[in-house]
Amino acid sequence: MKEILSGSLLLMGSVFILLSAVGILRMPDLYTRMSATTKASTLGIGLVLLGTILFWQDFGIASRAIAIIVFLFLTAPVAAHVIGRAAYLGKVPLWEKTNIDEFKKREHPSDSSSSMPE
Amino acid sequence: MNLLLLNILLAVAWMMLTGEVSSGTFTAGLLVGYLLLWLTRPAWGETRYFSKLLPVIRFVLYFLKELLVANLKVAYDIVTPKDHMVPGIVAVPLDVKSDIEITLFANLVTLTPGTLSLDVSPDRRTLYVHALYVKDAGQFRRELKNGLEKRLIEVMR
Amino acid sequence: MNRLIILPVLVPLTTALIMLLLPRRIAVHRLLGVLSTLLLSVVSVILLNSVLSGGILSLQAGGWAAPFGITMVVDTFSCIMLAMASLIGLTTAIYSIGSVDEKQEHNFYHPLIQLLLMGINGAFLTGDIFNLYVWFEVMLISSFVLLVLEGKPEQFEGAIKYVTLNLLSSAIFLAAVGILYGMAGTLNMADLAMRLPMLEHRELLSVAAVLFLITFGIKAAVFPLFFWLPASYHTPHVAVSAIFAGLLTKVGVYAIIRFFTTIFTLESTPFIHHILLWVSAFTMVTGVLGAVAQYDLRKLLSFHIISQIGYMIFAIAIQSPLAIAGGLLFIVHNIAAKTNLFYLSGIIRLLSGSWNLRQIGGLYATYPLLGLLFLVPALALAGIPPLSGFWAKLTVIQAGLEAQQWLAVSVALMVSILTLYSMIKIWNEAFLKDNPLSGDEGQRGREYHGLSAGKKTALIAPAIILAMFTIVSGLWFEPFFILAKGASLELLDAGIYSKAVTGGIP
Amino acid sequence: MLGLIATGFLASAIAPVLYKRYRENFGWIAVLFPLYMFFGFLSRYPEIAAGNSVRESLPWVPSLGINFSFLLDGLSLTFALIISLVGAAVFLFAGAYMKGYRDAGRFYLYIGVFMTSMLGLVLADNMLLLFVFWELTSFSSYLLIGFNHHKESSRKSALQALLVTGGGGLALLAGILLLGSVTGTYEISSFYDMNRIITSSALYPAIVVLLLLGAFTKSAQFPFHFWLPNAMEAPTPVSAYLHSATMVKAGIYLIARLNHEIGGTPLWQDTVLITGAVTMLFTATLAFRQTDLKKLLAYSTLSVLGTLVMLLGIGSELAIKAFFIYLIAHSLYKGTLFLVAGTIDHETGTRDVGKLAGLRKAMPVTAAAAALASFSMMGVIPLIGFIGKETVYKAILELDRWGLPLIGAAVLANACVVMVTLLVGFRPFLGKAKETPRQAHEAPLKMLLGPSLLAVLGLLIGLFPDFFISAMLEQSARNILSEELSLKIVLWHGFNLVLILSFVTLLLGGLFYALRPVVLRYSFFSSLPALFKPSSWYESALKGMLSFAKLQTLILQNGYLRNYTIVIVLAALIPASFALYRAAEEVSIIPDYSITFYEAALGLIIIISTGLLITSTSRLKSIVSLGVMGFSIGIIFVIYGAPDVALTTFAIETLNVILFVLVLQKLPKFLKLSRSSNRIRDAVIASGIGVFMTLVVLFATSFNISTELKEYFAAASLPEGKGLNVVNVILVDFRALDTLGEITVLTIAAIGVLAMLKTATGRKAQP
Amino acid sequence: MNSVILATASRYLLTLILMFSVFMLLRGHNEPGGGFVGGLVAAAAFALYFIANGLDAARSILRIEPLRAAVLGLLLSLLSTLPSLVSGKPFMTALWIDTGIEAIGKVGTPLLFDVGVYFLVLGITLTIIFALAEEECRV
Amino acid sequence: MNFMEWAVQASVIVIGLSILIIFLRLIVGPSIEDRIVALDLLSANAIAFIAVYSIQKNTTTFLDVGIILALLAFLSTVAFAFYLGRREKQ
Amino acid sequence: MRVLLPVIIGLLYATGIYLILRRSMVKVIFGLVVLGHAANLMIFTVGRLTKGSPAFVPHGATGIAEPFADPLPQALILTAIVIGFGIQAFTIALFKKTCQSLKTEDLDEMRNTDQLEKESP
Ligand code: NA
Ligand code: NA
Repeated sequence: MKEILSGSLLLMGSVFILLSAVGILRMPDLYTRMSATTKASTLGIGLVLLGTILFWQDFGIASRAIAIIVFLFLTAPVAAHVIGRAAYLGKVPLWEKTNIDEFKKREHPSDSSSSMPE
Repeated sequence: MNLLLLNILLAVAWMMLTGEVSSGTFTAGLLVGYLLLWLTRPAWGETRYFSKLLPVIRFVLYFLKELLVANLKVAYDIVTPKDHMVPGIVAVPLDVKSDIEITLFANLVTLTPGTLSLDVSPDRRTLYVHALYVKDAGQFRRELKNGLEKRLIEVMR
Repeated sequence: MNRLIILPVLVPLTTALIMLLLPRRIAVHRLLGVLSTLLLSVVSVILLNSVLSGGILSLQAGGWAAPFGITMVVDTFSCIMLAMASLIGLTTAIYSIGSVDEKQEHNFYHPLIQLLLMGINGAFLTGDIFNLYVWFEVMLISSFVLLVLEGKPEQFEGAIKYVTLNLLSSAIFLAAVGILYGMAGTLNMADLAMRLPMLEHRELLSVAAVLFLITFGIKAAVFPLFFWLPASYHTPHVAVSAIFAGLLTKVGVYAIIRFFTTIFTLESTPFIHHILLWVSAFTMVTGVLGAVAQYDLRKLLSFHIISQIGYMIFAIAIQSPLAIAGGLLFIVHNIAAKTNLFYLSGIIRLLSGSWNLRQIGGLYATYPLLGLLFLVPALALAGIPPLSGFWAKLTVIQAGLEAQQWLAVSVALMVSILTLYSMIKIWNEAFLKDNPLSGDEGQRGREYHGLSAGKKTALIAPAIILAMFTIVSGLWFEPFFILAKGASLELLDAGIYSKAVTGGIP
Repeated sequence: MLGLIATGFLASAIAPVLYKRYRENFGWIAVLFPLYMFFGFLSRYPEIAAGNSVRESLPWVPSLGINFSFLLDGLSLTFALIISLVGAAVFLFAGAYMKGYRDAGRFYLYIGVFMTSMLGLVLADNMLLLFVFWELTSFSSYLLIGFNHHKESSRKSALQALLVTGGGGLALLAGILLLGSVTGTYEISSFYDMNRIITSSALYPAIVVLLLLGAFTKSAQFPFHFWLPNAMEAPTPVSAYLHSATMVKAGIYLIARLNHEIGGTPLWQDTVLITGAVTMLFTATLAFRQTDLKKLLAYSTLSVLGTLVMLLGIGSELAIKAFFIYLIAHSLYKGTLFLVAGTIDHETGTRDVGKLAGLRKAMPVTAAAAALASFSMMGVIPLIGFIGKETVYKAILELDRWGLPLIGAAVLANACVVMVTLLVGFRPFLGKAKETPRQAHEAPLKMLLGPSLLAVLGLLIGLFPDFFISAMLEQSARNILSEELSLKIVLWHGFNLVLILSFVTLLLGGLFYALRPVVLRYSFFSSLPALFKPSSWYESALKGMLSFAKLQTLILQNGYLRNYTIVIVLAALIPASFALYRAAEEVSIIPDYSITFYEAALGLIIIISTGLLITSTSRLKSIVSLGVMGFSIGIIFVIYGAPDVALTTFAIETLNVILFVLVLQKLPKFLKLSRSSNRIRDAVIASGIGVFMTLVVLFATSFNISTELKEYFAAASLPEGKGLNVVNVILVDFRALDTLGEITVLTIAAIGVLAMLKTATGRKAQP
Repeated sequence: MNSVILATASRYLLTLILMFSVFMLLRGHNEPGGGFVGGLVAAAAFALYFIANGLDAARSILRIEPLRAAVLGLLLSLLSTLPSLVSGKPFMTALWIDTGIEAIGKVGTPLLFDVGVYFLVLGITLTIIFALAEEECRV
Repeated sequence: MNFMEWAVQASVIVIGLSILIIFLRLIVGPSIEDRIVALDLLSANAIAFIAVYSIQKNTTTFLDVGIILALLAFLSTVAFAFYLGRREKQ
Repeated sequence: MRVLLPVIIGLLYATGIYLILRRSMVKVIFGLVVLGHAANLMIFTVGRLTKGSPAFVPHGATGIAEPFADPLPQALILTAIVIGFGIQAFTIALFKKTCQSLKTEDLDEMRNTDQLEKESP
């Protein structure tokens, strides 16, 4: 039973990870990629680690795995935020189908965003 | 917060008493301490240390549910053609005030799939959020404020 | 007694640490620099004494038996090197007081010199090939920093080449250590010496040998690996140039001798010794020709370092007891003479305001004693008897003749006349010819006169000490020869080192 | 004798100090020094003349066979007496002559060292000790020739002399070492009965050639003669001392000294004979072109040196006798004439024979000394020069082989010498006085005493040869030939062929003197092509060496870092590949191609990121690629059970990113700088390294390794090192010394960064 | 970097990471980790704080000149070898004391050595980062 | 092969595949931010891989590497963002 | 992997060498970094590989049972990595200062210190 649960968690996590990978490949622009993938992989890794905890059933392991999860959940959004912000300020282009941009009004009242690939 | 400190001290004391220094005895100590503090709560005057427990648990559960649901939604999008996405950047006015509240809110927004906190305005009144489905900016704002922000404020204050 | 072995490493490290804890007390730095090197000198003499009376000493760091921990070993050879390093350290510490400006001293000049000495001493002491790598790096990084301490553009330019090529050498070193460990499963030199003859894969061993040779060859600045040296040695502060010139390349030579007598032997890697012979000839010639072509005083001297290294390599290539003894004598002589010439070049610079021989002149007329002081190391380098260089040359050439290496001996002799030529070039230009600049211009840059008496003494005293060494070791050569011969026999006896390290287990 | 030598050096060392004190009168003090030596040696005369010799020996470097061994026998006593006697004359003369010279104190230092070394040279009984003194004479003479060092010509000539004699010296050293290896000793007196051993050794030709090279350069034999006339840049006392009486005779002394031990073979005798003869004639003819008093004397000296060498080459009893007499005669008259030339120069301000005449009235004593010496030099009876020349002719005529051409050459050469004598010894004094830069006066006593003494001595010996030199001759000849001789020296041999030849010589000399202006005008010497002038050989050799040096340095030290890198990489790759190629036979690799999916993925990522890194045109992209590479390598460490290494790798990769990010802003953008041909070349070299390293790793891992250390660490880690993490236990305990060094490196690096960034920079002050 | 989110997060992360670094240091003898990695992690914490809040804030948090910390660390490592010298054992021979407390276990000079390494690595990494950052900001 | 082994095997492959896909994004970019995001994601995936690998190899020591990796990946992302932010200012 | 790892090592060496042969200083630094990786990986590989079994003494045991990874090469690499890091940090700062000081990062323009002086003073 333990094995089944643990194995399933591993598989589920892997699938989420794969999904985020596919997402980062398929999404049309940087922002959608970030929106779509950061969390997916966070969740995926969380599940895999839960599976690991279940497999070992050792307090030391569990605490370390939980530490990773907590840490990931703490840092992943911050990382996404700093990159997203830098990208936006660095004029990484939005997908052409982007509906609305209320940020631009503050940052660039007049000009339109132009691409600036590094 | 003083009670939290006391709680930790109690946990350490528990650890000493049991003579076993490990994370297990420490956690046990924490629980025992919490229980003891709760039992002796009149001694501590007016505190919300005990009334917070439930809302925190509720909030975490709510968030995990959101996380899973949104993840599935995005996952669905990833594996199907992308044309039905309507991304946009929305300015969300903030009711949260302190640094920690703003940070928590922004991070939770980001953690929720489909949305990404891009920046906080210098006056700290607006959060710019990129989202995958913004058919209507007003509705998006309302959903965010009534859902996540309201619950967060509930927990924090 | 063997507990003293660690002191040559610990003393400079501790000194440097104290200096670093008192970053603004420059006077303390200066004092400590001299005291530390004095102490080192005493220690090395004590060690030499006990090695001469009691044989090779070893210290198992951490108390772990030989192949498992790191062994520090002193034999006569390493004692000699330690003593020379201490001597140069001491004179440089004194010389620095007179020449290095306070800005550099605040930029950790004195601790860096101590740390450089620590690396050098560590390299001389260790009996472990990976530990040798570590000490090499300590030495290297200190030298990197010292090289650019003044922040002049030419120092950066020189440093780029120095750093890149030396890092390349470190990469090769690591690869060689890896191969050797991968083959023998040990890092201890004595253990390696015992295990390698039992290995089946002799040829693969020579791959490692070649790589070690290249690594140490780069450090020793032999042909065709020397480029970093003339590109950089003339750029740092002259006190730094001096200690580099005296010691750094010799550490490379030390390592070559150590490796190719103790670990790899002539019989095990015959073609390496052929390579060495050719390398030595080309090193001698290209170095001295490079020197001849220069007009920058320090560049000229830098190229000379290379040429002189050629003689040492020649000695190693022949590898008879006499040759190795000659090589050791050459190292000892060269360390003192070469460092001294750099010291003197610094004084010349302070007197004339230039490094360029075309713009210097007339020094002999005004400073005859400086002239005579210059002649001592210069003539020693040219091998004029009865100075130290003559004996070194004599011994090496005699060994060459005994080995019937006619061609290489002819090259060595020819190079020695070119050496004389280039030394006379300096003498002619800087001392004999009239000062090309007259009047106010002639007084340009005469910083020397602005110095306090104490600083002047600090500048001259090291030159006198080293000149005395050159003269005394020439006139009273017998003990030096006996010492070198003893060291050489010790090096060439395969068993004696291993026995001392592993405690007699064959 | 060691004490004498040491005293000499000490006395020289204090000379400059004393000079400062006494200045004007120092000459009188200085002369005591050679005189003390002279009388010291003279006191040994009876002992030596009686056929004894004195040997002293003190160990110096016994392990190398070098000792302070000195031998006083006839030969060395003769030389020692000449050296100290002429030295006395010169020292006294210099006292007046050097007045007004800057730094005359140093002059006494140099010449004192020189004299002492010269004495050491002739007294040494150890070949290497002799060499030590030999080099010291070379170097002190360098200082003396270049004494007027503010003149470029002076510096040049001094250097030339030093290089030529120094080069010869090195040959000599090699010769000595070879000789030592054959005989097993360097003590000259131990060679005494080793002639058979030496001459039959395989190394004998080399020994002869090397030793003679040393001797010939020192004694200015053809084709090394050119340095001597150039050395006339020296102050005249130096020329008188070094270039006529003493140093140039060191080579001749060496040949004479070793004649018995090494000689007797055609190789030795013929080489010496021919070189001497060629020098004698060739250099004599060169005198035609000279107008400078000292140069004229120099060429005649060369000719005499040639004659002396030739006599040693002939090697008969008579030749040795001639050698000996001629040696003494020459020292006396040439010393005189040089000093006379110096006096004239000093008093009139010129040395050009064309500008000098009629000085006899102003300088009567000088004229008389000059005349006496000149007669001796021309070989006029009853001076010693006459006996010398007679004996020389006699010795040549005695020869079976080559007698005729040699006598012709000798007569011609001597005629030239006669011409020189007329030019130097007579012409300036005779005729009507000419205007000279300075008004001529008789020289002071200090300047007159020396030359007069030497000139008179020439006369006295000529009149009473038996009394003065016979005993010495006997002993010297014994030292040279190792035979008992009893050759009486007499002034008058009666009318015979030799006397006729003497007359012919004089007549020819007069004729040359008369024809000189004409010969000069049509002289082919003046247009001698450079190809035939040994001095131009020297010049072009020097120039060639310099331009080669420059070219070589430009090519090797070309300043391109990547060229240096390529050379070093190839220097490593080529021999190492050779070794690897030979190693290929002894290893058998069984490739294990099994691979898991994630390993393949990891490999792919690393491979692609190297590609990205190489092709990247953006710095940030490169850093990202580098990061990927580092993280992937970290994962490899995880896979193969090295978590600590992995941790460290990740940590350092991250810090690297931070560092790069911090400096990147200041670095310019990437430019495509290399040409594509360079890129291809570099790619080929890099691939070579790559393939090499791959093979090395494959080879090195193809056999079993000793696991002794591994097992020891695993077993000892907990009980002895008190830790479960073996790697950590190694780092902080088993090999803590490595870690100590490692953290020192870190400290230094931090100091370095701090120090470097604290210093202000800028290109403004670059010269 | 001018971001409330990062600045706030960095404050919490600083303590968290520092705690973790001490953890790495202390159990390095038995589990992966050790003074070196611990020091690097601690340095990373301060580097993060510097990026989020600026150089001055980071310096004031650190309180000690980083190079001094490094030197003191090196000194500590060196001092840990002192007992071996004093007790007459070969240089760097480890000495251990059993504390009797299970979680701490035995304490010995190698641990002290590792603690020195920790401070040294922390110090030098920050020295380098701060020096570079200072230069960066000056221009 | 039991279910657990199978699940671990499958997870390794799936995670490996994800890593390759993300790496593809890193290669194509196009913006540097894309690459940084990809790098961040790669290290996160590496954590998952390490967790699974430690199950596969039955060792617990690797999990510590995961913690460090999480921490450091975050730090380098922030550093990159720091650089990008400064780039904008100039 | 027995074959792949040597190939990767070779590739890293090749990349490192290729990069330090560039004219751009920044690329040279990258080359040095890659060479460092190559050397570390090489020592690791040549010290023989063992998959998935780090050298940790299990709790309760006194030694480690085979197979386990050789800890010595790991310790060596750790030392080498740390040293490499220190030197690299210094080198990065040095290259930056050089760039600032000489106003170029083209190594071909850094040839002054090697040049012979001009003939005229
Ligand atoms: Na040996
Ligand atoms: Na560790």
